[in-house]
Amino acid sequence: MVTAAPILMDTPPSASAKSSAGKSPFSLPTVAVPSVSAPGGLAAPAGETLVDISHLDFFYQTSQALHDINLKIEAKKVTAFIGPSGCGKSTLLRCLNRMNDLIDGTRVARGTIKIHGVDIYQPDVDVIELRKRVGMVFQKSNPFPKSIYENITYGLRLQGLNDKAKLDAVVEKSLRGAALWDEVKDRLDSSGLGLSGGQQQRLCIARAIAVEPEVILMDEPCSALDPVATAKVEELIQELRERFTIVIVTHNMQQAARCSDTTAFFYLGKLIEFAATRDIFTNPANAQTEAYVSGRFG
Amino acid sequence: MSEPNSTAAPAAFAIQKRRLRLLGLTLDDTIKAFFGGNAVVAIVVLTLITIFLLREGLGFFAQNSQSLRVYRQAGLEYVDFIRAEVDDHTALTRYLSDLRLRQLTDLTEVKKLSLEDANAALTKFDEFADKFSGTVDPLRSMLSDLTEQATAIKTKFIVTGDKKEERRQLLAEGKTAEAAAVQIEETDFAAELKPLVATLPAFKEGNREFGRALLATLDGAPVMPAPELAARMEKLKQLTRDYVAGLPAVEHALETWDYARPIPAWKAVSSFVFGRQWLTASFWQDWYGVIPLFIGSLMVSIVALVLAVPLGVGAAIYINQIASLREQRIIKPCIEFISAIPSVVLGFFGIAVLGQALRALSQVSWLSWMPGFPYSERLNILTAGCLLALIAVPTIFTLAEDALNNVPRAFKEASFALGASRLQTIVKIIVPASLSGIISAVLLGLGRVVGETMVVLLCAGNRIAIPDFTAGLSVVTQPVHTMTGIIAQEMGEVVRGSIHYRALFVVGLVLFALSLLINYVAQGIVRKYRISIG
Amino acid sequence: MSAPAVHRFQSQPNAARRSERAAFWLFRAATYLVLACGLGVFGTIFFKGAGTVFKAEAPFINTTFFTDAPESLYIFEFEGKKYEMGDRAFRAFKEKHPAAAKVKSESYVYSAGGIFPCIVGTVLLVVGSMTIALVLGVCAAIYLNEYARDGLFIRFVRLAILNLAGVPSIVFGLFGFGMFVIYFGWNVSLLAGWFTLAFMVLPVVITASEESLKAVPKGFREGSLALGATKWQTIRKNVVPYALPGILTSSILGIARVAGETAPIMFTAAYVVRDKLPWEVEKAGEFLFQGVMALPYHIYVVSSKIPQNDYTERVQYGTAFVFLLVVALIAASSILLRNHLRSRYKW
Amino acid sequence: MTHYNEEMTHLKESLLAMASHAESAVARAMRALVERDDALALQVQADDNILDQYEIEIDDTALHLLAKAPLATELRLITVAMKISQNLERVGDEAVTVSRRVIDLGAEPQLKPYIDLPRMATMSLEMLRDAITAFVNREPEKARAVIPRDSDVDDLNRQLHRELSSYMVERPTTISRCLHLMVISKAIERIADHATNIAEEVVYLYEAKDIRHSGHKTHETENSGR
Repeated sequence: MVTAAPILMDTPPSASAKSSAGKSPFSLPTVAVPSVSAPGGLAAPAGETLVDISHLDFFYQTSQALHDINLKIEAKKVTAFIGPSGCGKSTLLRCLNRMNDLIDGTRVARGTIKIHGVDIYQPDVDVIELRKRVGMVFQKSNPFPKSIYENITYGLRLQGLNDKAKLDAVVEKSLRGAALWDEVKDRLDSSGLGLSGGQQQRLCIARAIAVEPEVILMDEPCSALDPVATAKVEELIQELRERFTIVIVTHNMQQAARCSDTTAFFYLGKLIEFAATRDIFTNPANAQTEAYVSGRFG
Repeated sequence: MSEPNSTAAPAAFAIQKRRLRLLGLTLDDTIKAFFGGNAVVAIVVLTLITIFLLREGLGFFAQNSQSLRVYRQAGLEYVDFIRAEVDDHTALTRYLSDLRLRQLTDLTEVKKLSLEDANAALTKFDEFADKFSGTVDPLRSMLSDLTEQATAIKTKFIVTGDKKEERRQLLAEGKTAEAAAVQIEETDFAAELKPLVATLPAFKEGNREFGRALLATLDGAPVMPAPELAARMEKLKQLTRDYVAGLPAVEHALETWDYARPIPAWKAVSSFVFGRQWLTASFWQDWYGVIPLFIGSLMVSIVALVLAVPLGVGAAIYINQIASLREQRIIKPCIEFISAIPSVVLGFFGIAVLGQALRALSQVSWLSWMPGFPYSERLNILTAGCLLALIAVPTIFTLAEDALNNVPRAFKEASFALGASRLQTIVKIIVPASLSGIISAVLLGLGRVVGETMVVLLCAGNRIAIPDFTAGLSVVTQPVHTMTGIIAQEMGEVVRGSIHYRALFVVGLVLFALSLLINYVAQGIVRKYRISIG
Repeated sequence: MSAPAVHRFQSQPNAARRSERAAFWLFRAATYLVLACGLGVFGTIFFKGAGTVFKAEAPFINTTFFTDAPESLYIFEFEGKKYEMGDRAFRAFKEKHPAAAKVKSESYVYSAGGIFPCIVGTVLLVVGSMTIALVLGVCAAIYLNEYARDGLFIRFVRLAILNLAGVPSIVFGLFGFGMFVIYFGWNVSLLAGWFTLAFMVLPVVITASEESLKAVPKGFREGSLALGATKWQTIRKNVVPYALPGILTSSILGIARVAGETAPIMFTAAYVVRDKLPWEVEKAGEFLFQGVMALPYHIYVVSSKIPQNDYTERVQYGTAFVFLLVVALIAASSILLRNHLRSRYKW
Repeated sequence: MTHYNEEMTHLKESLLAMASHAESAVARAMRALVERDDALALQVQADDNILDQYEIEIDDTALHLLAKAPLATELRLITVAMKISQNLERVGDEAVTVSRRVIDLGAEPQLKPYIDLPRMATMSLEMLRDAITAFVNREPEKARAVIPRDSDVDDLNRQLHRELSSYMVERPTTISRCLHLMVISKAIERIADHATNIAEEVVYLYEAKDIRHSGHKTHETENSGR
């Protein structure tokens, strides 16, 4: 891991620092300059509130999927969303980087989601910039049918980074970050589709962290993996929490218990309980929560 | 991997980056609008087709109305009453000449007379026939005179129109002096028609005389040797009597005829839609009636579908339900391959091979029981229909197979579980369940066949006439012309802007509307079918 | 019963079974009849056309048929020998043998030479119209599949595409004639033919492209968007490249259709004869505004306008053979490519 | 049916095809004139060989048939067919003449709006078509009706000549164009003549035999006035 250190130091390029250093969070660059975004994840100190959801109502067409959600997600912590199927946990997750925009007929009817105090549903918010800061890993691993190398560099190339040396460095750093480097370092040019399921998922994580987001959303990242691969991914999450704020949706309560710091329990679109993981699993305040975590329903 | 990054400045969370805007659109919006614009092309093309067909075609109705008006005002209509009467007589004469031919055959083949002797034996018949056909001669000469008069009036009118056009063109070119020099003489139809109408008493007189003479000739009809021929002679006599009885009606029509009666506006449309004649470049009167072409298209399509539906659907059922996997793998692409044969190649095949082969087949003696066999027109409805069937089969096959494929497996399994055989399952469960899909497949096949041009142009025989339906089923061995064929054939030869040119565009409009209709019905059936299954 | 059944479910011949078998044979007969008809057409044209296209001695292919323009064929007897030669050869012959100038000859139009200008024209027509159709069609499909949200407008677009697919080709011809040839004043030209044919295959290309785009998994789009790609970047880098093989394969079917259609180019692009080849234009600008000869139209001309006999048959079957071969190759390659790609592109 | 009958049908089919082709040639030549379309005119010229070829073809078939010694009526039919094909071939030549002049005219501005010429062409074409139909459908009456119409075309031709002559006198610069138009007019008039020839052949063919096989009685009644 020592080799990675200087690279990490290098990655924040000066461009973003120049444009926004020392200014208020609302300072706006007037022209779109393709640039590697600021490594915002390193900005907020651990434990500070990063994402602030308040009074959120969310609709699919006419049916309400989320009811008055209030939630504060702390920086550099792992937050787990648990709850039975269809309880709205994935929906809330997808709200955080506005992936729901892609689905027809969805809308936020009330409430706000603020990241660093910026309401991400304001009309002047650039969704693309938001998604660069809030990365996502999906339930089903979805590596692109390109080489491993290209998978990792995809996000950076989009931002106009073409410096081969830098890209190489990022690839190594990300793969190491995703604990995949040793397994694939000899075949970076082979297709990402040739990896095993667990490797693919870790490749997706590597791809996500390559663009240095601040928050990583994980939508049941282990549901399609076998226990060994799951264990590796969980291990990875533990490592990543030092650098990123992680929000993870899971069906697996043990998983939530194992790797999260705080846990939110949802039921029928409502946030039932939100507390430190230890409390949720050992001393839930709510009867429904207790019933769920002790396996009596869901 | 814990690397405290204290050196980095506390970065701003700047997600409100402003992107380059052009006319208030971001790059992404512009791209989206560009793609959207391409999607609109489909609508635009459909609209443009409608607009341009209408633009070129609509003028037809005004021109047709004008043409019909001249037809009446110049007295052509009047003369045509008499012409119809004479033509009917000609038909009788032709019946008589047919009778002579039959008798001649009878004499030479049954009675084994030599040709000279046979002709000699027919002297009496010929005298009768001469007399019979001669009765109409006075009438015919009168008709000929009237024809000339009417044509003269029409020509005069047209010349006036031409002169006006000439003046207009000259004025447009700025040649005012020359334009003024063009002399225009307006046609006074009432005055021009006077001598024409004045012949009415003479005609009545001649007409009665003609009727009497015709009836009188019947008494001199020769006795026919064979009972079958005698029956025909009797029929001729009866037909003649009926004909003579109908003569006063013609006189009445002539009496009540009025050149000034206006032509209603709908006539311009109805004479196209219901017109039974497509007659162009005529010295007398042009008729643009779509019926013969429509019937031609229809007949060819019917024959094609009658052949293609059993084959296409049968093949679909075979491939989908009965055939082994290997057969499926080989046959399916092969049938799809047939649809890749360009229609012009099929048309050529029809001219070069199939027309000949079918005719030869029709002349095989043990097939003579088939309707219309033997026949002599190489290119006819049947030839074109067979080839169109080959075009329609792949379409019907592919779509019908899809429909069969969409039947849920559970239906089939349930049927088998109840002890039904494969045939029973196919007939009672699978085909009914996919019936609407099959019907829409057939309809789309029909659309393909109706719109097909090259095969019918090359192989349908191109005779512009309503086929003779009294011939029964053998009507399929007659040549026809079709809507698509006429456009392809005549478009290259007509002068732009002429009524004939516009008429072709109206035929195109009819085809266009027809294809939309077929599509609409087929889609409707498909929609209904989706609901019933899902 | 002479032979007792071995067990209760022993299958026994009965009426139902026989009728079932008969019915299956009927279906089988229908299928094979269709195949036989198709094969008959192919076979006849291949067999007879091969005589024109191939020859017995090396190089086994009648190269002049592919490289020459159509000519009249002259048949004459000279000094007791019978000659058959094309127009140019006949003129040269007459110059060489002055005595031959007066010889009585029979001429058969289009029956000598080759079909080079027709092949060139067809290639030009296909390339141009498919380029236009692909650009328009793929873009439209991208919009429909990637951007469009269900609504009245989209339903209109889809309805228009469906209806466009059913419009007879001759109506496209009329439309092209009315709009491009007359209204735009392009006259009978390549450009008019391109647009007419392009609009005709547009529904095929759009439908095919949409199918291919649909086959690209949703995960690719989400994954890309979650990495901060814009919609356009996602489509350009992560959707279209994977859909492209499918789009191209299906479009080949469109090419076969474009190459095979006669009716739309009859009044918009095709000439019966044209002495000059398309590139022999005085100004580059005229290139687009010239009519061309085309294989399908040539077949129409030689099969309907000239009588059938031993001499004209050669060019008739030869042209049909070459044309059919071209179209069949295009179609076959699309089917093969489709099967190949289907097995290769699985995700 | 015998082989002989087949050849007979073939003969008729060829004649019909040839006639439709001749018609098309004239129609296209006229369109080329009215629309000043040189390309179309060139096409007409290029297609002319086709008619020559049909003539050869028909002659061949006819000679074959003659050799088979059919009945007297059919002998006549065959010879008539040969004559018709000759006439049709000439019609094609006239179409070529027209199209040549069209190309020459295309180089100069239009002299006058063409009105009489297309009408003449229409009349001639109609005569041609009627004559052929009469032949195929065995309708001597129809054929006979064609013959008097020739004089209408002649009249138009004469009128046009007068008009053009006065043009030429008035303005000598138009002489070359007027001459072209005169040639075209003459060519169309010749087409009508060919149509008349064909009609006369048809009348001869069917009037001389059929019901009135005696052949001595011809119907002068309806055209006697002209």
